[in-house]
Amino acid sequence: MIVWVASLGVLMFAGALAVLFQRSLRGAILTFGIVSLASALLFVLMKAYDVAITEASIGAVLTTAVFFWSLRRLEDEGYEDKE
Amino acid sequence: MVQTALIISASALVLTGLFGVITRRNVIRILLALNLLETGVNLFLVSIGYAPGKEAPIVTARITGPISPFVDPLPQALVLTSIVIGLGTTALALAITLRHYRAARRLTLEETGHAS
Amino acid sequence: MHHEILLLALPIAVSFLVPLLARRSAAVARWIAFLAYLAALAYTLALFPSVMASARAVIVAGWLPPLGIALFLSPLSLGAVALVYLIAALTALYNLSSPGENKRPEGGRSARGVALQALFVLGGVGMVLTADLFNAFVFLEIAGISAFALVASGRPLQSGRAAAANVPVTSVEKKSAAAADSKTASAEPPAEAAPSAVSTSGSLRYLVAAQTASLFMLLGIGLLYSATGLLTLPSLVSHPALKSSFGLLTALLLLFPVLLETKIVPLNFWVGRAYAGAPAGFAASLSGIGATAAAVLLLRMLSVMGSGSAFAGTAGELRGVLLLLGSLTVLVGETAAFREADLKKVLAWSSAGQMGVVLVGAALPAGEAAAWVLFFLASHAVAKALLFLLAGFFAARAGTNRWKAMKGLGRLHPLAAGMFTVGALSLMGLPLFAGFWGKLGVLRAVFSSGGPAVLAAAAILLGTVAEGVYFLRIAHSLFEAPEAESGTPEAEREAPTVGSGKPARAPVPAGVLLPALILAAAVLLLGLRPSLAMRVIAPAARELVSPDEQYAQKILPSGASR
Amino acid sequence: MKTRNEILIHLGALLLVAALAVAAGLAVTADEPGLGLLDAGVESRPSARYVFKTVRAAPPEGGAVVEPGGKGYENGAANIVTAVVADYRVLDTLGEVLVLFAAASGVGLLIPIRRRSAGERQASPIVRTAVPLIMFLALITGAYIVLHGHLSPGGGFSGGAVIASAFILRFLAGRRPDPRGKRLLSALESAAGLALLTVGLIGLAVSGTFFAGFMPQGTLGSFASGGILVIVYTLIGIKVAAELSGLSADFVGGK
Repeated sequence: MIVWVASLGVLMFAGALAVLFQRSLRGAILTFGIVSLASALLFVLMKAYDVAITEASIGAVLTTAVFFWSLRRLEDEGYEDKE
Repeated sequence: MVQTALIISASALVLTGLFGVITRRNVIRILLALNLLETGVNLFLVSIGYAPGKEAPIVTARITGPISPFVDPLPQALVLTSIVIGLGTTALALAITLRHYRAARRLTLEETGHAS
Repeated sequence: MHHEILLLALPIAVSFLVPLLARRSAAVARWIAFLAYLAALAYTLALFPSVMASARAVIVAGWLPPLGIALFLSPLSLGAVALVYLIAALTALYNLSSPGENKRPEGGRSARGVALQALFVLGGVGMVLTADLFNAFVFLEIAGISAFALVASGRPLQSGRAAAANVPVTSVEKKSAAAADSKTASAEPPAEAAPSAVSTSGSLRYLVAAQTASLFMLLGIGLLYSATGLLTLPSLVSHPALKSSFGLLTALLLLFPVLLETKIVPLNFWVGRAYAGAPAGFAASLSGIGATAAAVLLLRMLSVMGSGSAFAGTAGELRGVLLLLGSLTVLVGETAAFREADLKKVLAWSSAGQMGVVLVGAALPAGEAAAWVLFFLASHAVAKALLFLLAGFFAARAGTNRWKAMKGLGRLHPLAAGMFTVGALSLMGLPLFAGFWGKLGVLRAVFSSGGPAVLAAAAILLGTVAEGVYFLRIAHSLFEAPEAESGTPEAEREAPTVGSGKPARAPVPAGVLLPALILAAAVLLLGLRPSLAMRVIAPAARELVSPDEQYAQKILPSGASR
Repeated sequence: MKTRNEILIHLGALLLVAALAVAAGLAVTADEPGLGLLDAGVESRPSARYVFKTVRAAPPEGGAVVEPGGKGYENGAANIVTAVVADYRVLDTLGEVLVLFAAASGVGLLIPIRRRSAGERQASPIVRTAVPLIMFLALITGAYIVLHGHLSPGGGFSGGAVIASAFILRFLAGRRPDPRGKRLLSALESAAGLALLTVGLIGLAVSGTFFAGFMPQGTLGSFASGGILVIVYTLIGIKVAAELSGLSADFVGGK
């Protein structure tokens, strides 16, 4: 259990730093989705199944989807994401 | 021991998120950092209720006695609310960001030149 | 039968009904909201006699605190609810025919805008009534999210464009405006008009700051829960003490969002642009309802943290920190207001300065100034709402928010400018006006408590001087004759001013005049006869001074604080 | 090419965050007298009374017993978290539904009308044929999660999100949301909200407090348990599903 928690913690911290410092915005949003899923997994480890389902379905999927839609609409209006 | 590891990883997310909110210029990245901060706070709240060796708070077998065999259900209920509030705020912020881009053609919030 | 929950149920019903019923016409939505706030105000006043006799808890879903959520009806909370509904009703009246700069049915005046304003009022009322910390967090979020949306919906003044004239509506035109509204308030977003970058960037900065603060409050709730296992505020009054440094960290984290909403340094960097971007009607409720409700919640939490046993170890340091923050806020707020050219920003920073005085009064030991702090808060809410409504009117007529360009409007509308001056004088704290008693009381208490507090008193006096200068400067320019440098001013005045598409000389619409008259009358009444309000404020202050027998024991079932 | 003040801001932020971390760390680990972090151990917290369903009545002398099939509990839900969210602390959940409602109407009010770029790719035939099947599965799963919130993990919020994802799939498959559909969704959303409020007011009229239970709690573990909790959470599920679909429709942009 402690091994899982420690590794997920490190993964999420690295993911969080990647979200802030990644060049491409699209990549940052994707990384954020991964960090959210990792936190949903951590909730499962903490026996918080209700929270895990909600975090996965709302926190990871819908929040990331809304970010991607917004990025797509910004690109429609001429915003270039520096890949 | 597990609880300290949980609290440390939650605090790491909180601090990274806070650093991101303060330093990023691009609004989308600030909102991403805000969501990281929120995920960190949610992890911290649930880890407050966690105790090793306890089960998920769903009654599937007979439970007795004053000592609860479950992890604490209350922080989980609070985090359920906090996650949905996070989605609502992020969706609204992104809609305002699209509106901001339509008005100012850029994704930063510096002082705008023209008077209102 | 705990029917007082209707104080919350009414705005919820409005927010659900309005998008459903008012699909066709936004005017119907605005009328529903206005009548609902009047009904709520009447209901609140009807509750007063029984609540003044004995404060009581309103149980939700049948579960007693500390495990269930309870609202608390007391002179303080009910008085604040009455103030919130009064300002909500007057702002709704203003929106009925507001000459506000965003005449298109966007912003606060479309059906969705009315629903969002109902939710903002609900957040204010809930924040004041609830006795549960997490519940207060949820109501702060409701008020916050509707405020972000409404601030972002502000439109630039149609200066220089003969867009759909924001025709101030006299009765004759009301039908045509309603007809115009119904055509454009159809389901899909109305025809695209350029959004204002100030409103969107102001709203985004406000959103990010307020959300960060709310998440820090959630951290504080987590820390408090991990140490005490409780979320209800009253049970902290008689709870075993927390470690002093842990208690200070938890207390400051819990106070984060209310300090931000009451515009305390260093959390008030968002104030200027958010208020400038907000539609005029909503700027009045943002400072009249939002800041006031947050201040009442702040006072409630400080009274528990100041004299409750759970935070016994940290009360001294906490008071020191808050006294310092209050004095800094007065100085920062007043100097910022002094330098601003945009009238709404002046008013926003001035209310930040006033909230600094509230915090200084609240941070005094044993809450000697509690009664005067509440009086000051009430008079600020009324006067500031008055000034924001009139600022919206003047901005619409002058076509810009810069008060220098509003020169001479006072000569065309002496009554409106006169009421503006009444509000300004009350905020400065001159005798005969409401603000005088509050400021005097707070200063007297600050001086009598001696020690470092005297520095705070100096800051308040400096602030008053700055207020005097910039308020009189604005009032003077309103009444000044428009100088002749721009062609023949008279002729120019005759031509429809670009901003409102309506000759500046046109009479003040009823929707502006009535709320302004009521608010100005309230300011004068409070100034001449403060004892009227003291009947409610004195018991409310007792509640803050002794939270144990006036607050905790009235909510928690007999002695069950665990 | 970072400008000088950008570096300054970064350093300042780093210092501030480090100072906050150190101050919080010291405050939490200080060994002064009094209560600190995690001092109210998980089992001795008052929230154990939610688990043993002794919030209203004190536990019987032999110690509280809760088991599947048991009757006469103050709250018949097997999932304690759902009991806390939808019954013991229902005002929080009502507030949260309002936050989502404010967000959805805020987005509807503020989002600019989409100017479509030329390169709008058509959904590939594979997606267009697979989506109806996946939608069906998502709707079934979502409905199950919403309806069984009081028995197994899940509930109105997560179930509503899963149902909304079914509608979102429809947008991705190229069928753009039409204004009539959006009007229907927002009418459904307001109707579900009003129904929720009515349930609360019925509780007020019948049992004296807002959202008080007015239905039998049933046997723990069976579907018909938890009194009005099932109704409350189902209405929340419908409202959340309608809101999130409407929200996504606004972001995806109309025809």
